[in-house]
Amino acid sequence: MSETKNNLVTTIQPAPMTLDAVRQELKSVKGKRYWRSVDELANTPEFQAAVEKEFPGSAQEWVDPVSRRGFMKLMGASMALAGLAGCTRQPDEPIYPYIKAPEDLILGKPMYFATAHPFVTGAVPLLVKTDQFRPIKIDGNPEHPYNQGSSDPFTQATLLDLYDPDRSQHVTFRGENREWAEFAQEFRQKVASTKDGTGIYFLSETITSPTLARQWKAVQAAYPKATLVQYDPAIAGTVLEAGDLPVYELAEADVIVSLDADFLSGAGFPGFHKLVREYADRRKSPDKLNRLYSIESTPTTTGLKAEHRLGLRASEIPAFAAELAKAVGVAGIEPPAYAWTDEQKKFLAALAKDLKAHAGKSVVIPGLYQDTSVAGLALAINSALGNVGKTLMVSQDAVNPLPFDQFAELKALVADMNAGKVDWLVILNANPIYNAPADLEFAAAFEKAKMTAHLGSHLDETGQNAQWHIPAAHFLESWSDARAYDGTVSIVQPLIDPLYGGKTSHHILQALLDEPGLSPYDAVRQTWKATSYWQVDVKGDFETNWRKSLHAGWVEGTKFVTVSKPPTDASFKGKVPTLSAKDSLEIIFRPDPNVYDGRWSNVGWLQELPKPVTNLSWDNAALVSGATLTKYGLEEDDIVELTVAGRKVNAPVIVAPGHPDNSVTVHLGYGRSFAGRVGSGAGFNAYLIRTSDAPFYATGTMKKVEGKWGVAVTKSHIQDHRPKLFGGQGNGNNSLEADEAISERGIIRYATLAEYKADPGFANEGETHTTTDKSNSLFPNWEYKDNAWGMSIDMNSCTGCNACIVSCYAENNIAVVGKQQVRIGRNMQWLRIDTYFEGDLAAPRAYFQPMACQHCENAPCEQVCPVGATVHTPEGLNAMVYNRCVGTRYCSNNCPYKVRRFNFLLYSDYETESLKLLRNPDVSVRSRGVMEKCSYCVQRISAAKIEADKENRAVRDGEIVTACQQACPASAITFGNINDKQSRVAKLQADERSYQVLADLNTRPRTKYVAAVLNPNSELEATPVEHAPAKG
Amino acid sequence: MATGGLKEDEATRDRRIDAATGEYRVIAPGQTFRSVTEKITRIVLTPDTPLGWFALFGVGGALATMLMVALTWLFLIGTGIWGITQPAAWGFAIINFVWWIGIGHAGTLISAILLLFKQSWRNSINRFAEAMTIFAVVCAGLFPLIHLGRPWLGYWLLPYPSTMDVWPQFRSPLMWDVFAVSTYAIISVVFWYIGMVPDFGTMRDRAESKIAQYFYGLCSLGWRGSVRHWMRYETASLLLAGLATPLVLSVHTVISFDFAVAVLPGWHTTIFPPYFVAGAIYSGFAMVLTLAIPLRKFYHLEALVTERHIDNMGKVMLATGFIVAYGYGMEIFMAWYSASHWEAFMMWNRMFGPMGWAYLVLVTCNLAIPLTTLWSRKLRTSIGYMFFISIVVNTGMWFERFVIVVTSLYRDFLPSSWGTYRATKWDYMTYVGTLGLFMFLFLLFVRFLPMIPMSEIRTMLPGAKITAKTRAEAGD
Amino acid sequence: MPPREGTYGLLAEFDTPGDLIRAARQARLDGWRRLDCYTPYPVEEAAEAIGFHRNKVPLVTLVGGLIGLVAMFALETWVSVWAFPLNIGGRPTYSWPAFLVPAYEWTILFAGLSAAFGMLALNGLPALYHPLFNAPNFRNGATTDKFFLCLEALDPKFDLSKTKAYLENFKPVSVVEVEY
Amino acid sequence: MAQIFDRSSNALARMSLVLTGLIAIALGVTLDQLQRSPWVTRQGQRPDQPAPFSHKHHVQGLGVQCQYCHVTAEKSSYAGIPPTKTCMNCHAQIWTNAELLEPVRQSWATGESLVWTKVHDLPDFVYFSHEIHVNKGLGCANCHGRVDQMPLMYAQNTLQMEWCLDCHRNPAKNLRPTSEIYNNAWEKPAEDRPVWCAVGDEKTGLPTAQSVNCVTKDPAEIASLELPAVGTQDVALNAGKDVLPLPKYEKFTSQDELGHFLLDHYKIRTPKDLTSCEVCHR
Repeated sequence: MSETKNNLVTTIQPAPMTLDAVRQELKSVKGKRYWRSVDELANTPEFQAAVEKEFPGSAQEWVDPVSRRGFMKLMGASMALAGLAGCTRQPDEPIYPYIKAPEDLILGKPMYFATAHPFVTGAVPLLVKTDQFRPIKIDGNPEHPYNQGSSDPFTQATLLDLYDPDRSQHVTFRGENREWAEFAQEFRQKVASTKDGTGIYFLSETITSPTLARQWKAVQAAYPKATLVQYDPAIAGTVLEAGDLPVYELAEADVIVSLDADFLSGAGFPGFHKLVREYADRRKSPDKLNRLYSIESTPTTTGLKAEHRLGLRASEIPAFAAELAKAVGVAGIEPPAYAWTDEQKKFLAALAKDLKAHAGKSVVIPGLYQDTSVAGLALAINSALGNVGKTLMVSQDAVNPLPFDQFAELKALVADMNAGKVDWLVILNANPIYNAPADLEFAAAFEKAKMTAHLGSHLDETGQNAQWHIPAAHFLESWSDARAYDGTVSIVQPLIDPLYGGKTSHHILQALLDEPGLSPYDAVRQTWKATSYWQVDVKGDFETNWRKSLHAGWVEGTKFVTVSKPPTDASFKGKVPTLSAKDSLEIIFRPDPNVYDGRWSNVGWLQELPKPVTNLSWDNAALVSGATLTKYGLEEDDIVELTVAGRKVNAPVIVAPGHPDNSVTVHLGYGRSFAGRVGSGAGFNAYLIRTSDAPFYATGTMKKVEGKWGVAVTKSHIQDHRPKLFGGQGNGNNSLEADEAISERGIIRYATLAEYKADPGFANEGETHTTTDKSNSLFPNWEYKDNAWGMSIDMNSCTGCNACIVSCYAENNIAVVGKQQVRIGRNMQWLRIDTYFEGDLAAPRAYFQPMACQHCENAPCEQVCPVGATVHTPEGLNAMVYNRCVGTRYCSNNCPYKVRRFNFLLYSDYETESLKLLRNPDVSVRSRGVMEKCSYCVQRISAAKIEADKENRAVRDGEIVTACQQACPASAITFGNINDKQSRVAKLQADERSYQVLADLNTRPRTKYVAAVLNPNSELEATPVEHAPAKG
Repeated sequence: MATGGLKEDEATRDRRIDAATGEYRVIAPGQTFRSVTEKITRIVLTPDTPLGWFALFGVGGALATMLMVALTWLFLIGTGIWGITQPAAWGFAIINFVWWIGIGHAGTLISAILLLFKQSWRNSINRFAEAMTIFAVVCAGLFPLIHLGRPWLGYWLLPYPSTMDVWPQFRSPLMWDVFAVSTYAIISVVFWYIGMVPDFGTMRDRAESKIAQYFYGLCSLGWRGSVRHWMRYETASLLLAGLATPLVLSVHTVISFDFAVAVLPGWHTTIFPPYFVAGAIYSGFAMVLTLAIPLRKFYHLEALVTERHIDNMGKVMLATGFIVAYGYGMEIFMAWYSASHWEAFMMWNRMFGPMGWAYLVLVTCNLAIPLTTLWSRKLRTSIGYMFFISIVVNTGMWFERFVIVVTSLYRDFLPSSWGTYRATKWDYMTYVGTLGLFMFLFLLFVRFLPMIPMSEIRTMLPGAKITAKTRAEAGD
Repeated sequence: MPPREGTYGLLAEFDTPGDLIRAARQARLDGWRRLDCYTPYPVEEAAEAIGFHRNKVPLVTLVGGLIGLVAMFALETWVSVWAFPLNIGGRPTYSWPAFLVPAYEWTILFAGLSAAFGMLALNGLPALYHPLFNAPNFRNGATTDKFFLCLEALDPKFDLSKTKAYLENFKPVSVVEVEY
Repeated sequence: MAQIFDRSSNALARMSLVLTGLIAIALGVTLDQLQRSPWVTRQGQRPDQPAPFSHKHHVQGLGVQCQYCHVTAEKSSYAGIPPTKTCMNCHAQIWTNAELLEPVRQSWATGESLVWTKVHDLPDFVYFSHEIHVNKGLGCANCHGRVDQMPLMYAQNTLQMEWCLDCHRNPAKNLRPTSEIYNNAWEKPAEDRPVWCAVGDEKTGLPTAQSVNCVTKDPAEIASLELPAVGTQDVALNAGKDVLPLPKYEKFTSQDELGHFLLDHYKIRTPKDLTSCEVCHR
């Protein structure tokens, strides 16, 4: 049963090797062992290098997570064929009992621990599920005031990051294995010898840990001349680096205006979890709808959810904000003169009017990646409208305990390196050689540092060049502390021993202090023992509080103090930047919605996850509007050369519906060369053209170069060229899918508030809004007496943030298949977010529809399975029995919702040791040739039923929570027993807005969708004016 | 040789046309029991095999080997080596399966249905038509097994008392396939073999070499031509024919259920059974021609397989071709008449969607070319043209299955899950491989078994006529 | 059992079916019962001539067919209703329309097999060895282009010399004695 | 033109036809038996174990309770294999230098697990839960057999799906009072071996064990013994009834009656629920 720790570690021989060497390696070993060794070798960078050398280009084959396991498939198949020999006789299985069983461990029962995911935009409090002390599922801490149990794609995926087999595993000095002690020793002596710390530099990721900040202050006290630089490419230059952010209270806001603020699509925006929750709460019932305006420079789910969306080029937004400020009567604003189009003027006027009408009940949210003036303007507008203290609070403290001007500091550091002043450069979990602004030429300067050390989870671009490398511990392996967006402090406690003996920044800084050996655990306790410290007031006995904090997951009374009174004068001090020429090409830099700044490049779940809006996976791309595509004579998937200030990079180009013209969005975090087997070589490196003076948008040029890139886009948006006769628009402006889904097939059903008031039953009326009629069947309806599981999904709340999908990955052991497989449509996600772009693709509104198995009562898939591998349970689940499946794929063909996923090849990785620790023990790992699909998390249902049966009671409503439901920050998903009329799901399904997709097929889905109700501003309701036609 | 049939001089033409009917004679005049027997047995019993046979046999063998390679890789790596994906989870495998099964049908039709209708002209072609059926079924039968994700568990489709206590699920059309196809295979083989028993007797008695005598002796089961045996034999053949007829109709009907029973627009139609059966016979006769024309030339069997046969098969194709055309027409009509958006969109997508070209090919090959030209007797009896047509129709019918399987799948109900389908080299290798396997088996057949039923030919010879005198005596 | 010794019968060879039929009919009229004709293809008239009219093959076939039908339908029903009843997409456990198809196929399968093997059994095949094959001219003709009448020694009227003479009346190509 | 085949060939030919048929049948039967044979199921086999642990000695001989080693049987899907510590609890005192126990002391010293070989090994796609079975009245012996009589551990049953289903289709034939779960020697009630059960507290939310209490001695006698022996037996009984009202005990003399009684009161799900695929496969 229990794996012993030491046999997890697959060691990497550092010596360079040739294929001959490999052959030698393999000559000795035979049989299963042979394949295993091949796989181990194939993972080693040396081997990949060797392959690259001897067969250039074919290395990708080895790196590709799927084809790399070609050998494994051979093995798997041949063993399977052995099964042909008639009997399926199992080999002997060993049992490894404990020597001493841990006190509180009940094998087979999960345990939950509270901790937090320290993230630059604010920590995410967590409750982590462990099996035999292996973290196997991460979810938000349900009791925590900030996120109330919700999470996000990043947080969910940090689990796979922990078990990433490519994490660095040894302290090395110039490639030789060393011990941590040696480093600590040498480092401490060196620093001590400098007396005042001259020439000692630290380059760290943004410090969020109060303890770390305290330790740094101590170091500074000891060595005044030592320098700390913080750099986070996604934070540097934003208002966040200073850390003082307003706290928005969307619960109170009837009108929300986003000035390029993408606060609905991911944890990249500070306070995401809170903001989405409060936004979504107001969307749940039509009588308290809020209204969202979005002015944005690149299409995001926030904009596409908005009632009214205005696409502007990034440089226009400050000016527009200024116009808005002026229009709502902020004093002392002189907006730069600009030729706004009629549409834009109309929008501005209506918006201003609406804002004034909702003074005190509205809020304007500035974008993180906009010119700082926008933040100023937004604050000015908010205070002018008297929103401060009502819909937003101004906090005195910062999430970031050590505010910095990161670019300036980084520049200074580079200058010092070039000047040869740097004796020791210690890099703490940062990767500047990869992601420092191109204009700083960091790599070159790095060479000039006399001694360099790198603390990092991977031997990444920086680690490759640093002399010392220390493997960093994952936050699930280490003690620390962090503050959530609202300031609440969470103690980060380890859930597993460091897999590879990783260290943390705490260790490094502590090594310079009086008690160098002091463990982070003690360091953190010291911080919070000192009750005076950080104005935190911990009453009573420390130990009790400490244990309480660990158990609850946060420290009482550490919430930020927020001031509700408006700033004395609301006028705007800053200066609005001048706009770039209308026809110039703007290039917008944004952290990637999936891999952020590149730190999660090697997390397969995130790489394969289709990005919101574009549904692009495994790559980043140059996103443009259809018109721009036409203007530059391009086609999708063409390769373009982007140039900014003489720096060039090649990128694939794809259309993002609703993207402003003459503007390109590129996402950071791709084009890694040393990310690992998954991330290396995916996408292109946008940092190569990103400079410190224009970090978020710059003007540049774009030109076509030869060849196609081969992007993997999981959903098409074909332009609808059908003539009227066939129900099309004729002009190719719309998306064929959306025209079909919305107007013809009733898959998406919605109404405006007015329409809803006029006709509350709209969702189930009309020709295309078909409903199920239980009486229209030839054979008797099946009775479901006891439990009848069902799901309800609120289309008005879902913001398409993808958290549910990643959560599903973790809960259900879903395999990652690799880019080539995704390209031909074989991705395995059980749950997908269908995105339909309504109206003109140049200015669409989008509908996000989470689509998983509908658990139809008249399931078409079941009837056609020749072996009964998919059947209905007495509780109405559409059960998929993997071990009975022979793989005819007929069920998939006959599934109208196309939610079934087939293991065309051996996708599951049975070999990599660290991934074995990741698996959820309650879900079978599916092998080759087997169909799979959403099971409504049947393993959770069974667990709950067993608990209930033991106590002779019925399963309580809310006792079963599906993985997607648990992760959803908008709580758009509800699961439960629809036979229990009191259950939340039953009530929702009874709602007249609830409808079934494709009801006319009489499949009787158990999943129902609550139709969206929009709250548009009557003055803007007319559809947007025609845009330059997109290319067909 | 496009007009080879026409170039011959009138004299010989006239002799082959029966003055009475104005039709081509079924058998060229001047044949006796012995001459026929000699002609047919010689092909098999000759010690020296023609080089051409070896050449073709080599080709067939090579392709069959390629098939083995493709299958080995398939079993090792998985169905993922094919182009199938989501949403088009069925591809070449199923297309080929339906195509091959369809081809088989002509054989049974000729041997069974035409026998019931006392179409004596069938006698000279039914033996190799049946052989074709069997080998086609062999190729077809391959696909349902190999297209499984876990082929080594294929036996789970058979009802047997397993330790899991679970049984097949009989509501699934795939289960129906299992029984339909296996029955079809078995009955065809039995029918074929029974038909050969008397001829094996002849072979036994004509063979010189001891091995040949033993071999054919065993196969003949000691047939000695007793009239009592003949009478039971006749009854059995008629019964088998009577059974094979509903069987052949049911088999392709069941195959069509694979689609018709599903919910997909483009599959879910009641027209499928008749139009699949017709299509099957259509392509089947095409295949018979593809085989008969080279055969009669190669083995100089013009006397036994005459223009009359070619002509009649042309007529059958014309008829079935029109049933198929009706099927297409009805699909389009229904797309409009049903007022179902699903149907309408499917039809639009089928014709004008990204894969419209496939629909074009099938209309051209199945309707445009054959149905316009097969009216002309001149063309029907032109050997070259009929060979060309046979190829065209086989192609067309393959594309019909492609259109049905793929274009219905790749864009169905939820637009969000639309995808596409592109076959891989492994798909093509497998398909071409089965062609090779078919060729391989068929060549073995013509070399070692009597490819024309002698006993049945004999009944059509003048020598078999009972004199009026005898009848008169029979009277009293 | 020890192999039979002596004469199996007398075999008259004819060139045309007509002659054979005439001879056969006459022989039957003259009271011969143990006689048989051998032809290279089915000659109904000859069968009638020796008074062979009906045979049991159809009956066998019918029985076989019925067995197949019942067996399969029963199996399906038992499996889906009693052995392991499951809710398959909300369909009734007893989905008889679906069950008809395999039952139908098995009807044909069993009927066909019984027809074929029934026929062989009734014909007493396989009989690789048969006395007739001893006749020098039999195998050369019987399966090619000659027509034979055989009067068997088991017939009470049989007498080697008399019968030989009797057969000569029909002007056969030849009359030979067939040993066991 | 002589005979090709010898006289005997007819007999041979027919014989061989018959034989083919027989062989086909025989083959089928063999395969059917093979898949159920111990060679496949490992039923009754005693794999080599690091130490020749005898359940017989410990359970029957020393009266060690099942739960002493298999701690989590009631709380978890996994019954639990005892850690080396459990062995050492006693064997630190007794048999301290027995040859047989060397591996155990080794493990204790080195901290390396004792590597046992699984005897009851279900496929990885089967999710079996000890807790629900143990809590719902299925004894250890129902599946594991008379472990108390096994010197070396072996699988009493095939553990094949048909075996599981056999009980899931009719649990009544195997149910026993929860008080008897760990009693390996428990035997089904019979005329000479009756069982008395009384319905306990049945309001929901309480563990199954409390819903029924069963005894193997006649409760009436128990009660009567507690009374002073005055008058005749029945008087005593009547008196007893007045003095302390007994809970209403029902008498069971057959497993079938008892089984169905427990089925109702333990609220065991219907065979339809219990034979549904998702119960064991996820």
